[in-house]
Amino acid sequence: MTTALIILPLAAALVVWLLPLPGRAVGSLALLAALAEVALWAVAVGGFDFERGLQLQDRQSWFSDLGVSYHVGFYGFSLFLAGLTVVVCTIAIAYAVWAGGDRGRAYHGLLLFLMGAIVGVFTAQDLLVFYAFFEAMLIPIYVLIGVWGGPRRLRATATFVIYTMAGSLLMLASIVVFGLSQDTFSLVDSGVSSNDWVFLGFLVAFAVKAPIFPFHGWLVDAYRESPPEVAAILSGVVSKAAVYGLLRIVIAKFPEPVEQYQAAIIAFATVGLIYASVLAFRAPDIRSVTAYSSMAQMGLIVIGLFSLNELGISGAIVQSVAHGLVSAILFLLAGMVEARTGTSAFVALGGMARGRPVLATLLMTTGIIALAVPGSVAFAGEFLILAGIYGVGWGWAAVGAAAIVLAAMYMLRLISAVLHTPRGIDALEDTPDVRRYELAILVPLVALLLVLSAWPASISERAFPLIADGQETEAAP
Amino acid sequence: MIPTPKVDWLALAPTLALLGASGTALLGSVLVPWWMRRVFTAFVAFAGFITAGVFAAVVFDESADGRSLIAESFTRDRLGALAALIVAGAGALTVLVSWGENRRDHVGEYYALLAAAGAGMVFFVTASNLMTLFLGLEWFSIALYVLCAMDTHREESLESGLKYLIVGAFGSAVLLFGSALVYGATGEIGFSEIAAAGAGDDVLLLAGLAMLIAGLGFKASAAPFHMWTPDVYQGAPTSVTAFMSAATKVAALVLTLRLLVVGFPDQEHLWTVAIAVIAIVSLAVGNLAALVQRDVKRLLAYSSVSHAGFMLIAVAANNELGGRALLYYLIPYGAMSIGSFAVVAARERELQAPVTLENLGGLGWERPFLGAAMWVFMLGFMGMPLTGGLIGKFYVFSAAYEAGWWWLIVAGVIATAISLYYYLGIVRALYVRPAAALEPAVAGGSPPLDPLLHTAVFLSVGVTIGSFFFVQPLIDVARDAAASLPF
Amino acid sequence: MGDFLVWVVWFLAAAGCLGSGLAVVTFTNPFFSALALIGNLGSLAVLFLLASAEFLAAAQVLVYAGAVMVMFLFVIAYLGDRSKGIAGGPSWVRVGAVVAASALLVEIVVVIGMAAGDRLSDPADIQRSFGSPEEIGRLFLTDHLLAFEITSIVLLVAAVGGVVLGSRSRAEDELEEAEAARAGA
Amino acid sequence: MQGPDVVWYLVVAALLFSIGTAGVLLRRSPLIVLLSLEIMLNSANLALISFARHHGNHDGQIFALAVMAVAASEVVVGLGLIVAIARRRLDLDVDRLRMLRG
Amino acid sequence: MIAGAWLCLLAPLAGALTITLLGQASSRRTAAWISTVSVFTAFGGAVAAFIGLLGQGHEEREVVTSAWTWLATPNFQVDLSLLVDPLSVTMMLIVSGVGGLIVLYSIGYMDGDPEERRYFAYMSLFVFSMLLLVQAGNFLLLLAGWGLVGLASYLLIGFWHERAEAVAAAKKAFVMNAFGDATMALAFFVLIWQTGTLDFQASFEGAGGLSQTAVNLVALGLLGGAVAKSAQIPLHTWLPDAMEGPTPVSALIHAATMVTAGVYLIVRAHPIFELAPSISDLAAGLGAITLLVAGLVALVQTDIKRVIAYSTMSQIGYMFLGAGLGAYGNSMFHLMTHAFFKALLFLAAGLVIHHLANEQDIRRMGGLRRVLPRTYIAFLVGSLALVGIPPLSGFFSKDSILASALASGGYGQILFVAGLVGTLLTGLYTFRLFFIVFLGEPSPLVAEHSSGHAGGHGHGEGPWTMTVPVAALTVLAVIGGWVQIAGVWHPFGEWLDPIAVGREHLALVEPSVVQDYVTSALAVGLGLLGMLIAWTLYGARTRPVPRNAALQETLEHKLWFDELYDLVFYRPAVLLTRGFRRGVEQPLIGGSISGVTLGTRGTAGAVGDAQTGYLRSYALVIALGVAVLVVVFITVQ
Repeated sequence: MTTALIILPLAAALVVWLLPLPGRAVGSLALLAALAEVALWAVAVGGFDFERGLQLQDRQSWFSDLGVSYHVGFYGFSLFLAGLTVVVCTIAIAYAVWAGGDRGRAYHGLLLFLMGAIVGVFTAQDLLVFYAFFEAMLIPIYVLIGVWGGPRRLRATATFVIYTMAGSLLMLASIVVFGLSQDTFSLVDSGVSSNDWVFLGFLVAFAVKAPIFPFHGWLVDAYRESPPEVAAILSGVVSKAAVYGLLRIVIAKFPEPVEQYQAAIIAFATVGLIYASVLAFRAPDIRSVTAYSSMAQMGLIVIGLFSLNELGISGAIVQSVAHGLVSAILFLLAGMVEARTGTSAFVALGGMARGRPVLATLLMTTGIIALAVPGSVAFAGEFLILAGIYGVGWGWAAVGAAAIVLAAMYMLRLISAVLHTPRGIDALEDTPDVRRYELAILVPLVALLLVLSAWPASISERAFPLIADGQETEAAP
Repeated sequence: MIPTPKVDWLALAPTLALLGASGTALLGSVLVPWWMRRVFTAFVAFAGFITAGVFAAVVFDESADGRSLIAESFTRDRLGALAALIVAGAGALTVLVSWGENRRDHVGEYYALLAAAGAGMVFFVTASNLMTLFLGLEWFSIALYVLCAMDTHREESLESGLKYLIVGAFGSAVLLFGSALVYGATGEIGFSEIAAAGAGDDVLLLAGLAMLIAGLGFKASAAPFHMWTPDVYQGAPTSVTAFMSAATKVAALVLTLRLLVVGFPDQEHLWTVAIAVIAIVSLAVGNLAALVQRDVKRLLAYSSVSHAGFMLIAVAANNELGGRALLYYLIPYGAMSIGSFAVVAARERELQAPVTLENLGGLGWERPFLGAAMWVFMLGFMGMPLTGGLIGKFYVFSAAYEAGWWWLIVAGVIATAISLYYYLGIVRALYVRPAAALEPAVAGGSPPLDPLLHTAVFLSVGVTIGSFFFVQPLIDVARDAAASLPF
Repeated sequence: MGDFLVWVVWFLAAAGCLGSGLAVVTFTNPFFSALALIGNLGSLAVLFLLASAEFLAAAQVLVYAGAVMVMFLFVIAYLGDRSKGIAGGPSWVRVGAVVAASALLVEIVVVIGMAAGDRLSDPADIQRSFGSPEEIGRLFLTDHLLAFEITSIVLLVAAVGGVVLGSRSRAEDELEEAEAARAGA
Repeated sequence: MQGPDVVWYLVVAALLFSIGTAGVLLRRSPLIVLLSLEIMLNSANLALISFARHHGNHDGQIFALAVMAVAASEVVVGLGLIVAIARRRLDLDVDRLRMLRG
Repeated sequence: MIAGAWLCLLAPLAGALTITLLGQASSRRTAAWISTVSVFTAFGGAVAAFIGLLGQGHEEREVVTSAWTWLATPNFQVDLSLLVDPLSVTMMLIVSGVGGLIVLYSIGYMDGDPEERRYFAYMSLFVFSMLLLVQAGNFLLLLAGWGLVGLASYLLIGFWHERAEAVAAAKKAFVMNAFGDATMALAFFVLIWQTGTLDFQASFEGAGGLSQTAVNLVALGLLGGAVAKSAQIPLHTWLPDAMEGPTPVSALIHAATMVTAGVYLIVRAHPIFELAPSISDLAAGLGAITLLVAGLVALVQTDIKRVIAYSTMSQIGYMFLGAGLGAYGNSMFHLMTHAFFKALLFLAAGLVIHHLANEQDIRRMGGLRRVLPRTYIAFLVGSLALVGIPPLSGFFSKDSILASALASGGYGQILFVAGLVGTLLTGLYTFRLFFIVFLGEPSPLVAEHSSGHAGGHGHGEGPWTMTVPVAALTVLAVIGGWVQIAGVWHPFGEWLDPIAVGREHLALVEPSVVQDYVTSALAVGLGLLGMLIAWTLYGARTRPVPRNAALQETLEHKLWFDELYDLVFYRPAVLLTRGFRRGVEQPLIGGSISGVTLGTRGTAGAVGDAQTGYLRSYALVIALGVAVLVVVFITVQ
């Protein structure tokens, strides 16, 4: 089952690459495959017992002398992350069909490949498998940005890939050391370690991926130069690989170092949260704001994870899904705005609400969920996170709560700058509203956000039990 | 009547097959009419490599217990057989790549020398005394000197040949003097006899060992003995470069491992550190210099220096896992090397000009297959998943960890991070740069499709990717091979 | 007495050997260098002889001084006078060359010196037949059969290489024709 | 017949080796570089032979004989190359051969 | 009863969603009616709940109904549950009733606006959110409603989004409220970790066992939210600016319902506030300060809506005062009557503004009495009720709060004095406004709008959709106070009894009848005095308005709060941003990348240069390498 979830998009990618289909058919085929993946995921959810730990496992020895095996399976929380992946990637493919760039076969194939790789990351139960998928994500991203990206894409891709690879190579070193010292690379079979260096290797990799201050140097350029749908996947889904890694590896396998470094990690995440929020407040365009807000949100999620109690961790999972959807929508909307006006810079935009009610409604809805208006799923996530971190120290919670105010400030600024205030030079009178197909792309995501807002418990109460027996984190009160 | 020693013909079969092929090709270059000379000699060489490979496989299968033969002239064991197999594979692919070169002069001699070089390497990896080591080394080296300089109408080719020859001969001389010192210290030339002589920390032996390491490091293009590599790789005919980059490295590294492990177990504390340092220097120099290259062959040459560094980490580990790592690493590495040079060769023939990052532009879109293949090779060099490069690095790091060399892991990590830049630079050139600025191929359009070269590339891709998925069988083989050495 | 004579001969040979070696390196004209090398090889043959390597001494004279050097001289004559001084290239190469050469010398001498009192002090007893053609020949057909065969292969490969490199190729012809045409135009 | 012991031979070999090294490193004419390489190989031969005498086994002598053949082979290829270069009317100067660098 | 509660909650949401989803498919009028009907349906639901609750005994008037689990982790759970009790039903009635009237009024008021649909969708959304707030069965859901009303408020303040001021005001309102949300959230965290639940009853019970510090923290956090939402000092500056929104919005959100949510919160969470007397006193004190300051500032405002807005702040100050002192029933009473007369005032002002084509500056008004006679009466009733002249509603409710203050010991008596001074100010600023706008000769502007357009196109006093709600509210403003007459009958207090006074163990403020009468006399007297002064200065104009430049400026700048916040928060934030960007992001984060790149490239260049192309140098490097290796080997051994 799990293997099928991974293989389906990869196989579809191969088919798309190899079959010489015309452009339209390629898009439809890719979309069809993606939808099938969503359906498959739904089937997986149907067969999942949220009361138990690892399920839907597939295990096959890969090479035995070092104890490496192909081992995939789902925990409750990873099922949600995978769901986020398939949904966002499907929507991204739909967007790509709409945007209709050149070299569709390559493009759609890469998107499908990326989808499969990300699902792989969220299911990996063996360190080397995890690493393989973790790195495999980079391959399509590099080309997607490098070939179809914006004018400064070369620098953006180089920075992005080298940054993240540097992090993940350290992780490879850590994996080697951890796996050899444990005599197995299986995440299920291995015990815990208290080696600080190994721990830090993993931590840095995920800190880059998330990113956490100060490892975010790649962030803005990558998000700004990507095609919108790639930016959506990148910020919405790929960054969640860090969540999975932190939860499944760092927290589960390094209880001692985690405890030791907990304050420091939370401090960095908090600094990042405030830092990114403040920068987002003055960022010059939609994408930069969304980029920095992503960073802020990831900081928050990391705070939640390292609260090390069930409140914070559940919150982090909820927030991961919420942020994934929100930032995906925001980037796609940015793309649509760019497609209409040629820019996402605030100085050239404004007044888009007048006469464009659909665009306005969508952006407004997403924006206010992004700023975690109470009652929204993002709020539910943030609330749990901050409630969790409160248990660690009230000061962290207070700073986090302050970040909520900052989030309100930068998101409202974004909304107003695009929709409100006098019309910008590039927002022409006859710039069209969101059309039917675009609506079909965005509405599922927005609807999902609203549904989750009505029922965030659907995720939060199913994110546990987290890790296999004996490795659960401490319980809340 | 002198009692001639009993010869184990099976052990020599791979070498003899290639020698036979070489001889046949040589005869063919004289006797066969010119119009079918190319077909004949190429086929003979190809068949020779394949036969050698088959024999090597048989030897591998039948040599669970290694033993040295003819007064420790050479060894029949799985290590040598596996290395021979890899060399034979590389050679066969090289023949496929060479076909489309449309060499008009000395085509028969070309294939004969190629087979001869292959034979030399296949023998070299089994060598087990200093004399056969030196002879085997010279055997394939001399053939390679000639191959490098064979395009006598190109100055680069001549320059590369002369540089290779002189620097190579210098390196051999050093190696030879080192051999003499080791012989002087122990009175023996067989590897295991040297170890058995128990010379301990005799300075003669140590000085000799240092010179031997330098000489072999030269062949493996390890820094600081690597400086010929970029020049020679760049100037030599591309198919020869492909062969050198894959096969020579296999031969040199495997023999380095054999020599050090079998011959100098007592000096382990010295040579492991030395090899480790050389590995690090290679990683640093290779990767850094590659960053600023524009010529793709030269870039790949530096990359091969850095990979020599990686594989030397496995040697430095001096444990069974290291042997496994080295032997595993060589398989995808050989495929990636040959494959990437094959792609360069294809582009070169298309453009009739040296391939630079600039005129690689747009290859990925114009020739989707070659572009995708090159992409795979670059991913492999980077150690990205879906290629054996990842597993190779993984094993190398594992070996280093088991040896306690955590700083070698760190060095490897940093080096890989740097290497990303130029490997991705190639990918970027393939796909990102517009082909607009491109000079079109010579009048008459692109040359006809070269099915053999494409086959070679396809096989290389297959090995590169396959070695990722089917690690277990390969690692079993590598383990069996490494088990031949007395770790 | 016999010993003294051996010492004298040895010293003469060694001096000749080193002197001619220096001459090879310092002469500007390759022709004279080659001649000096013949002297060098000859005096080496004497040293070989003194070290109980009769067959090798003979081979040295025959193969080297005879065959190889003739080829050398032939080529030099073919190429004409192409004297090149020692100088040239970046100065650090020259400085480095001297440093490296003397460093190696010092090191090897030191190594020998350190070993001298130890392993190298006690030469083995040898029979009279040591180094005789019979002994060498027997070894070449038994223990070192493979080396012998390989030697021949190496020579064969080199011969082929020499032929390939030494002969003109069609590509070269075309290149020259093109150059000539360009010069003519 | 007692002559100088092995150490003396070795010192000569060492001197020859460094002379050869210096020649390779200093001379620009490929011909003289080749000659210098011959000196280096011969110095190794001298060492081998003297060690063979010292240890009383023939391996060194056989080795030296093989080296002679190899040296001859190198010369053949080297001379062939030099001829090829000369045929192209290129300057016979190793310092001029630096199209490939960087 | 339960069905009524759910109907009440969901009808407006359904209305909002319907309007949104129909989009262009519905006409603008249809949208307006959908919204109106949905809110009145909600009112119907509220009435049903009310009747249902009446049918129960006092002790059983607390019904919790859950739909599903909203947020949960294995050991913590929050349900989507509604609490139906007298307090929430009271609020439901007020919200949906007054809301319905105001939405109905909007039909006329917003007629012709191109984005009417959006307006009505927002209005329905607001009513839904407000109902969620008051019906919520636990703190988290209350916070959800709390945030959503803030959102709706943001959307409606910024409804005319082409106006930069409106957008800025909307953002300001939202951000200040977000601050309040944050402090409330912090209070909830304490509750979660100390009591393990956010359900009202359970957490109140759990709060009993907490340390004083913890309880104080919780109360303080809640108070932060209340202060922000109810525009009490120091988080009050958003409310006057919020008058940028359409007038019905001001009536509904910024007078009748949302801004009083703070009072509701204190009353709802009164067990916690009772456990934290110092925080309760703080609330009362803030209320007193606010009522004075707002009254003073209102004296100099020239925007008709801003005057009323300050008066709202001031009146909510009374409610805070009462709630802080423990007079919960009286505060709720005032909350209700205030909803009536303040909505009335706003809507009447809306009629004026509507008539004058969106002119809001009272200096350009005057003599509207003759032009808008019915509006005049409505406004007069509202003003009198505001000042607290018997027998209008404000009289009963405000005096009950003041009487409670008088009965609350020394601290209460100080606040009592403040409240009395406030009464004087109320009379003064209310009738200043009234006299300027309605009495005297018609100003040029008024004359222009009255002559040219009389009976023209729906100006005048407006269509029936506008006048009917005003009339209804006029009646309510008159009779709304009669449900509770000190010393005579107390049906309102008894209705709220189980919530407000039913806990024996808590000491509650219960003024004596004498105190009630003394208070009434004083308050009415002072109110009349204020009106008299206003008459002197603005009505009869027998005396010039006294001027004090410094005071005037201070008041006009609203005591410099905006400037202070600008200086303390906004500017440092901007500086911080710039500092981060120029001091960290560019030099360190970006710089480290370029630095590493340049450094690597430089080294790489050097390595490349070492590859000179000189063959001899290659051999040299080998020779040196060998030399080094040999030395190392023989020295290290």
